[in-house]
Amino acid sequence: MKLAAILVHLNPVAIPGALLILIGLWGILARQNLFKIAVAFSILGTGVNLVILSVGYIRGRTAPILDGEAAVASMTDPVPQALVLTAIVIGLAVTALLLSYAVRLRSGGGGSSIEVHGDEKW
Amino acid sequence: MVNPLYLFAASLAAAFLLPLVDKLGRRASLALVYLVGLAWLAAAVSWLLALVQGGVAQDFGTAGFMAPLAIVLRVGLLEAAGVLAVAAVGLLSAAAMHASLRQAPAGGAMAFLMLLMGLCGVILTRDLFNLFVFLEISAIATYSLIGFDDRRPALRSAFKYMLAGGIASALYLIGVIYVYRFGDTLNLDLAIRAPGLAGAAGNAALFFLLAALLVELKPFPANGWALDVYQTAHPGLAAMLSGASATALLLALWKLLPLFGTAHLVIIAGSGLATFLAGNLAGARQRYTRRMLGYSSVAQIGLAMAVLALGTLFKLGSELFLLAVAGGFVLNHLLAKTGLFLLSAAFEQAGLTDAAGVDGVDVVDTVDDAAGASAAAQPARRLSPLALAVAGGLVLALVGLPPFPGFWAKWQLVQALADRSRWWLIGLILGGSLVEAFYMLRWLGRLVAARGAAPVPTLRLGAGLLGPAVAAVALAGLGVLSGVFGLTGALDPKAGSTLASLAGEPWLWAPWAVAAVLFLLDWLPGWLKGLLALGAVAAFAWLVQDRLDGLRQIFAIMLLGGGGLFIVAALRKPGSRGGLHPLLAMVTLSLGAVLLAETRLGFFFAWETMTLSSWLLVRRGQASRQPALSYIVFGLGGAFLLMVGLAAGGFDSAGAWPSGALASWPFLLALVGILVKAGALGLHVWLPGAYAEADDESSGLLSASLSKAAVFGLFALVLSRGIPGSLSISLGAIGGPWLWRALGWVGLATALAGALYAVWQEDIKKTLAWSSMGQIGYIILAFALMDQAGWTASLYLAFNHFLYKSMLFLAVAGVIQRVGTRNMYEMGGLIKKMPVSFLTVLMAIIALSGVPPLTGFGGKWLLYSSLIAKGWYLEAAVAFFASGVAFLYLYRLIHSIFLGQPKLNQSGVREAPLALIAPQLLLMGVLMALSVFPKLLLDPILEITSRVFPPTLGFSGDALVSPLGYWNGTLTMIVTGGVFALCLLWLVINLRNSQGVRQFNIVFAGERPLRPETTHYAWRFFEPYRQAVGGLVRSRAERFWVLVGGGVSAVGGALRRLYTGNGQTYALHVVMYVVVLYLVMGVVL
Amino acid sequence: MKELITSLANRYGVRDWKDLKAGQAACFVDSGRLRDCLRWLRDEAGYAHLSFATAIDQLERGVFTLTYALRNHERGHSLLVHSEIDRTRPVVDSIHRLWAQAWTYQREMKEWYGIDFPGSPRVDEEFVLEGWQGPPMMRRDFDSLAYSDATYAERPGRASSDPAEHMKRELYPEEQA
Amino acid sequence: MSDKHSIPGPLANEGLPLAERGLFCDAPPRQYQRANKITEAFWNWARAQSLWILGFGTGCGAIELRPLMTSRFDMYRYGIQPRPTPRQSSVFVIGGYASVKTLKRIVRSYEQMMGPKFVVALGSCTINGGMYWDSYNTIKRIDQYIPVDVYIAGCMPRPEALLAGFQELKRIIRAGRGEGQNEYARKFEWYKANQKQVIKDWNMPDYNW
Amino acid sequence: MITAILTRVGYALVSLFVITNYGLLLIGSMARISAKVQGRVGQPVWQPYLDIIKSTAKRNSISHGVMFYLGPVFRLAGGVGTYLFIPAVFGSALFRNFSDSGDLLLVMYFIFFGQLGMALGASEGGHPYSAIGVSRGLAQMTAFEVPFALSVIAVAIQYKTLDITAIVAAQQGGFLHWTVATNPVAVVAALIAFLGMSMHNPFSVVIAPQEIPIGPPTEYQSNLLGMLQTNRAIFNGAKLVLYMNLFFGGATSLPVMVIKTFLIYFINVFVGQAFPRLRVDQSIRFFLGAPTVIGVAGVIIALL
Repeated sequence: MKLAAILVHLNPVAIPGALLILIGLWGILARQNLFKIAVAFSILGTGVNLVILSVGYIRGRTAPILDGEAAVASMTDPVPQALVLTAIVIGLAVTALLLSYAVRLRSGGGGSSIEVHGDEKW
Repeated sequence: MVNPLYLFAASLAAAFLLPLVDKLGRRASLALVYLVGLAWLAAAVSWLLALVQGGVAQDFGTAGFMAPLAIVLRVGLLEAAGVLAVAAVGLLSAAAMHASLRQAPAGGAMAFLMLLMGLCGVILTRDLFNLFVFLEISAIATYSLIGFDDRRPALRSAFKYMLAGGIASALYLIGVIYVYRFGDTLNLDLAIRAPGLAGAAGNAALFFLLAALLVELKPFPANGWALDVYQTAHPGLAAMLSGASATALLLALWKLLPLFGTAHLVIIAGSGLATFLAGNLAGARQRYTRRMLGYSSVAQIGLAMAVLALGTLFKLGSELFLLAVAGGFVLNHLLAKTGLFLLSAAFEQAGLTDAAGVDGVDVVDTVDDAAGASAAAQPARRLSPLALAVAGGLVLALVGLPPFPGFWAKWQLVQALADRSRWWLIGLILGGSLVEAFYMLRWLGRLVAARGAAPVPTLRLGAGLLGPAVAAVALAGLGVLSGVFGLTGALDPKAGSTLASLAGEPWLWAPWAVAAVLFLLDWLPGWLKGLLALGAVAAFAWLVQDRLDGLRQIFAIMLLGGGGLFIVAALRKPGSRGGLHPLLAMVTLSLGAVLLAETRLGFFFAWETMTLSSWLLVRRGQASRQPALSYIVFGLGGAFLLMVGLAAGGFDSAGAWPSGALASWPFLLALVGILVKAGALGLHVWLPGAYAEADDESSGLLSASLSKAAVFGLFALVLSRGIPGSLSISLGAIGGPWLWRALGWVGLATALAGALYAVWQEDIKKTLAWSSMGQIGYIILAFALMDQAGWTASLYLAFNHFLYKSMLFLAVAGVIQRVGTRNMYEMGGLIKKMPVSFLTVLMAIIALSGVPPLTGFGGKWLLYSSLIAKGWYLEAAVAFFASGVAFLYLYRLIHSIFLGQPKLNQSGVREAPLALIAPQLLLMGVLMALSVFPKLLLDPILEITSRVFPPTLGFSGDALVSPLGYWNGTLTMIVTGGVFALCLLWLVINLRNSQGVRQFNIVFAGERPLRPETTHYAWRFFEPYRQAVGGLVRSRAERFWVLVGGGVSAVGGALRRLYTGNGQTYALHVVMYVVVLYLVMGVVL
Repeated sequence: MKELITSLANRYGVRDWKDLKAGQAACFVDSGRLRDCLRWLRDEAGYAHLSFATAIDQLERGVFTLTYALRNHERGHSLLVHSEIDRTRPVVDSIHRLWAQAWTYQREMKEWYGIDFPGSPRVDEEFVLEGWQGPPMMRRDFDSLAYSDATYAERPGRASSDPAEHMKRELYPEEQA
Repeated sequence: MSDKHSIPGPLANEGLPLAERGLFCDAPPRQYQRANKITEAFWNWARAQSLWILGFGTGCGAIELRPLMTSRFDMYRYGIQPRPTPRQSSVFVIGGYASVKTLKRIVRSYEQMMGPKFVVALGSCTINGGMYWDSYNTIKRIDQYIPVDVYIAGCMPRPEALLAGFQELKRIIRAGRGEGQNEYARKFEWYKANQKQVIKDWNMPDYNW
Repeated sequence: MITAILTRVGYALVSLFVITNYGLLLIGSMARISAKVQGRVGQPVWQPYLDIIKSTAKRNSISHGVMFYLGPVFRLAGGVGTYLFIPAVFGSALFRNFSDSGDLLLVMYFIFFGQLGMALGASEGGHPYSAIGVSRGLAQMTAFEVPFALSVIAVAIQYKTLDITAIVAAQQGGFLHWTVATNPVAVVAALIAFLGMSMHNPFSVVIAPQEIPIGPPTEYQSNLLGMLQTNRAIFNGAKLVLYMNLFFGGATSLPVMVIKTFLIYFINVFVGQAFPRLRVDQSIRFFLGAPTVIGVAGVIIALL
């Protein structure tokens, strides 16, 4: 009964977002393969984006497109969506760089495991 | 004002155009980069000018809208200064990276443009999400720049950086979206006023924002990636990161500060302080220059962060004050670190690896692998004087020595904290600073190649020196400005008056001015420089003479006169003797400045100047790397203690010691600070090495004059400014007698230990060094008596010590110069070759040992009379023992050097050069005059002391009368002279057919001596004595300090083990850091 | 003891074994095998201590007899190892590498008898004499009296008398008369 | 005293390597004037009453000196006492046979004493070689090498004989006949030649000041 | 003025003459007493005179250099000066000497004048034994000065002055006013220190005739030695007079002085005959041990 109420109040976009963030973090911290880490970053980024979207998401409202019919009052908040676009772009850039560096690191003879790339320390 | 949007547009346009322009050649595209950089610079300058001339901060909306509808950029004073800094550093870095940028693909230049623009954006924007965008732009640009020239280690570091940066940006995004959620705006100014952010949810949202920003600011321990980047990236880029990037981020933090509540501030302050301490501790163990600079960088940023938060938390002062202090730190760090990284870039271009090169640019691993390392590695190349000056300026600025901005900022900060009794904070900050000073000065000390040995080729740095030089000059200029106008003076002359400055004390700048001029003239021949230095000292003395009252006059003779003597002595060797004369003049004038200082800031400034210049002088010695290091570390440690004490009060009329506070611990700290310089037992470990390893004339200056500055410090500490006028040192307020009794015992222990150590030295200068320490001990003991007789004794002893220690060091300098060794057992029988030096030493040791009829006895008489009269009986007995021990080393000194068997290889030795003999003759004359007429010296001293205390000593005819006894120096001299003449006459009459014989004509148990070496009894001269009483002194102090050093080093070593080099570990650190911060915030809330 | 004698004989041709008294014996070895024999005695037979080494001038036979006194502390036994070398060619192997102190004895023998030990440290330096220029003075063909007469000034008037006769005269003058 | 200038100029010190010659004084010994008669008589009386023996036991006879210091013989009552350094001693007791090696030390120590100085030679060996008459290494009469004031015969002489000898020495001194120092200087070349004849490794200056 | 000066100089010379002869006779008689202890007859009492005349009458001498020359001069001047800075007989103008030059501290430090000069002169002799002797002497000196200083401090506490004349004046009025009666502990410390100061057995390692033939003066001879011998007499006298003044009530007339100093010196001889010699490190440890504790006790007693 109560559980159901809580479940109802949960934001259906934020929950998967949070889950994805956690999965992403786990991937970053626990996977040793450089490429898998890059993928984990993508997952993390996606999760964050979902969370952002969830803030603008309002139950029962329409997409924030001004096409003359829908009133502004019945729209979801457009700002987060705009932000997400930017975030996605940036995430893309980061992912691309990560991957390219991973490639260069591996092709340089170091292997794909992050553990072997730790000569600088202390 | 120029709309910054144009600049962003220009930057972007330039970046997009670059691939096209690149077709014209890389030179063109780089020109474009410089052009954009210059544009930013020009804009910043124009904004700054406009604002300083009374303009107000101006907001620029985008697309014709203002907030909340659009992103707003604000150009205020801080923003303008920030952009100026970023642009300037950017240009310098670009110049340093020029060669690399030319070779790498065009993307490098593009990335550089983006980095520049991103950082400026971070500074200018007032929109939280826009801030994220600019942060990411600069981050991505940095990632790609780290790897742009394909250094493999840099690639690794970049990857680690991306892991940490990625997590930080995720945090920021979450934070920003919830701030938007709860505050309904993304605009900073609106968010500050937004009520929705006040609650718990708002706090949490802000926390994410803050955490992300903090991670970008490289806090301990979530900063391993940053250190790797500093170490591996192109040094030019490292300069950009450490200087420009950190400045931009700090400004961003500053902007966001009003958003945060107490809990956030606590987090910032705590994190900053932890970073400062941990960074410095770990830095102390670094062997790679750039990693060391990285640690220092991290620590400095931490300090700036902490100051920002603390200022608000503890309400340390007005916003302007905070701005000044934090700004001072940031500016100092920005310029110094940029300069140093660029310098390391120049080293790299000159072909040095990071870890070794100029006399080992690498840093030794532990504090105490001293002698071996310095002796083993003769430098392959050495830095040109200019490069050295630049490096020195940068490091000194970083360490916070005068006259650089950091010095003033530190002073203001400590003052403010002391006013609010935040002593533990002062302790943390100064402790961390000391560690930083240790490793930075160690590094600097290594850059200075030992002189003397065969000439080594100079390292050509060429144009690479430009950037560091610009930074150094800027630092010096800003520092001097801050000094003259107060710290904020550089930013806003109108505000200058609110903060302490040296405006009223122009004389304190004399050492710097003279040193600067003389360094510029360092190409002149030595004798000319010597004369110039002498002239400078004389002029200084003449100009300031009427500012000196009685006490200061006496000290002026010792300090300035001593300086003059040793400058004359420096003429003893032909040749330019680069750097010696300016430094001698600087030390001498800084001693004068110590005397002249009227405010506490002035006193501390002069004190630090003295410490610094004498350190340079010590470092000029041949094997002085390790001794000089411990000299400066102890010197700075003492200075920091003094600073804390002065911050609490005392010294100047503005703040006499709070009543009853003489015994309270700030005063105690100041006292200990001065005792460090005096070399009191336990704090003396720097002393023998520094005195022994400096150039011979410098040692004399240190021992004879500089130690008197410490004595003066003692007097200055308890007397308020201007002895004749305000002699109202409220003696009632002097703390319990236990304090002075304890100080007396410290002095006594110093005297005894100094004498005992001196007995067992083989090195002539070490003997003298320990002897100095012992003599200062007596002076402290007499000072601690706190009555007229005691002070008279103290001043009399001080003056005498100046006399005979000068004589000894001058004579010994001549001996060492002629003989070429400092080991006494390698000398012998020099009396026939160097009769004048012998006479000097003879008179000096008679005076030093206190044997009548020479003037030294007066000191002993005064000391014992006053001790017994005061009722310090046990002290008197121990003092008697200690001065008996002095006979041992004095006899040994003169025997081993001048008497006994001459060595065969020293048959060609001549008398010391005139430059040494002349001052000796002068001093001998003074000594004789004072011996025959003790009144000459005692009258002025009595005049001073009887104004402070009720007089108990006085002259009756020629006899000095104390409550216990009397002493007639003149009659003593006459009787002694008469008796001596009588005995001599008897000898001459009765000695028949005297045959002068040679050194081997001795009775040798029926044999003949085989070699002078085996006949001269000098090695381990007092071995039985060591067997008997050696247990009294077993280097406990040394062991203690080695333990302390080892402990600090071990802590640093343990801390840096956190940085495993694994990117995932670093990422974990970041995550854990955020979690811990969150928990801490929960606790604070 | 038997085994020792046998193995010495077998290995180094040692002969003339004589038990002088309990705990002391003497034997003879050729000079060419002397050093090896001594080494074996030291390392294998337990005679680890060189008590002394000296020489005897056998003028009549034209040889120097070298004597090395070794001692086995474990068994409490001393052994005198004799060897002979030609007086006209007095050279023998040095044993200072077996016993470091042997150089002293060898220096002494060099000075007194003129026996050379090539390689022995400081063997040519003077030992007890200073500035001695005559022949090795312990050789029996060195005439001490002649040397003394030739070198040292004498007080005239010195006369010698037979001590027995002299004392008789002093104590019992009546018998003489 | 006659012919003051019999030995002119600095000594050659040829026994020393060149490098060492500067380490030793090269002045020759001189004959010293006596004071006027009364003063000299007074001084000689004092000299005779204060005989300081150089504590250098050159031979087996030195063992006979020891009982002199004991309470049985007590030489102190005659103003005689041992002194450890030649610089301060006035009497050199040659304690019996002198080997060449010892002779070198005797010469050196004798020359290092301040004048006037006296030599007491002990035992037959110092007189004519005694039982060492045929030794390859022992001199047979000491007065060939240094001047001797008093001989005490015997092998060995008893302490009583020594005391008698010292009394004799005192008489000689008081009579002004203890001029061994001047004698040595006068016949320096002769003494030196004798010394150098037996001391073959002469590695000291010709006169040890 | 001139006459006043001449009178004082004349008085000083007379005083000096007296102390010299007294010192010589003291040494001579003590040697004779020692001989009696050993069952000997011993040397004549006037033997020191003979020795000095003999040394002075030496026909030649050697010199190692200027400082070597000046060593004995320093030594003798030190002895004479020390004596002249002490008032020898209380209330006597003749034996007042130049005690108005300074107080007890001056005397204590002037003692070093001769020692230092002698050490330097001996050093120039170039003889290793000289330097060894000096090193031992100085090392021992630092140690025995401690109990001595403590007892002097006790005296200063008791009489609240360092002026020797005033100290003597305070002790007038019978045996019970002497320091030895009022503070015997301090006097014990001082007397032990005196043993070291006199370099008698068991503290004679400085001159150790067997090991380092008489130490510092090894190279000294002729009149140079004569001066050292003379100094020994004067210096001994000076120290004895000082002790007498500080601890034994001083002297109001010459005979009293003679008796008191004789008895003080006798303690020395007594101990010297009874004990063997200590090594230098042993004697240093000794002086810094029990005598120092006794000295501290003396100070405490004086404070009570």
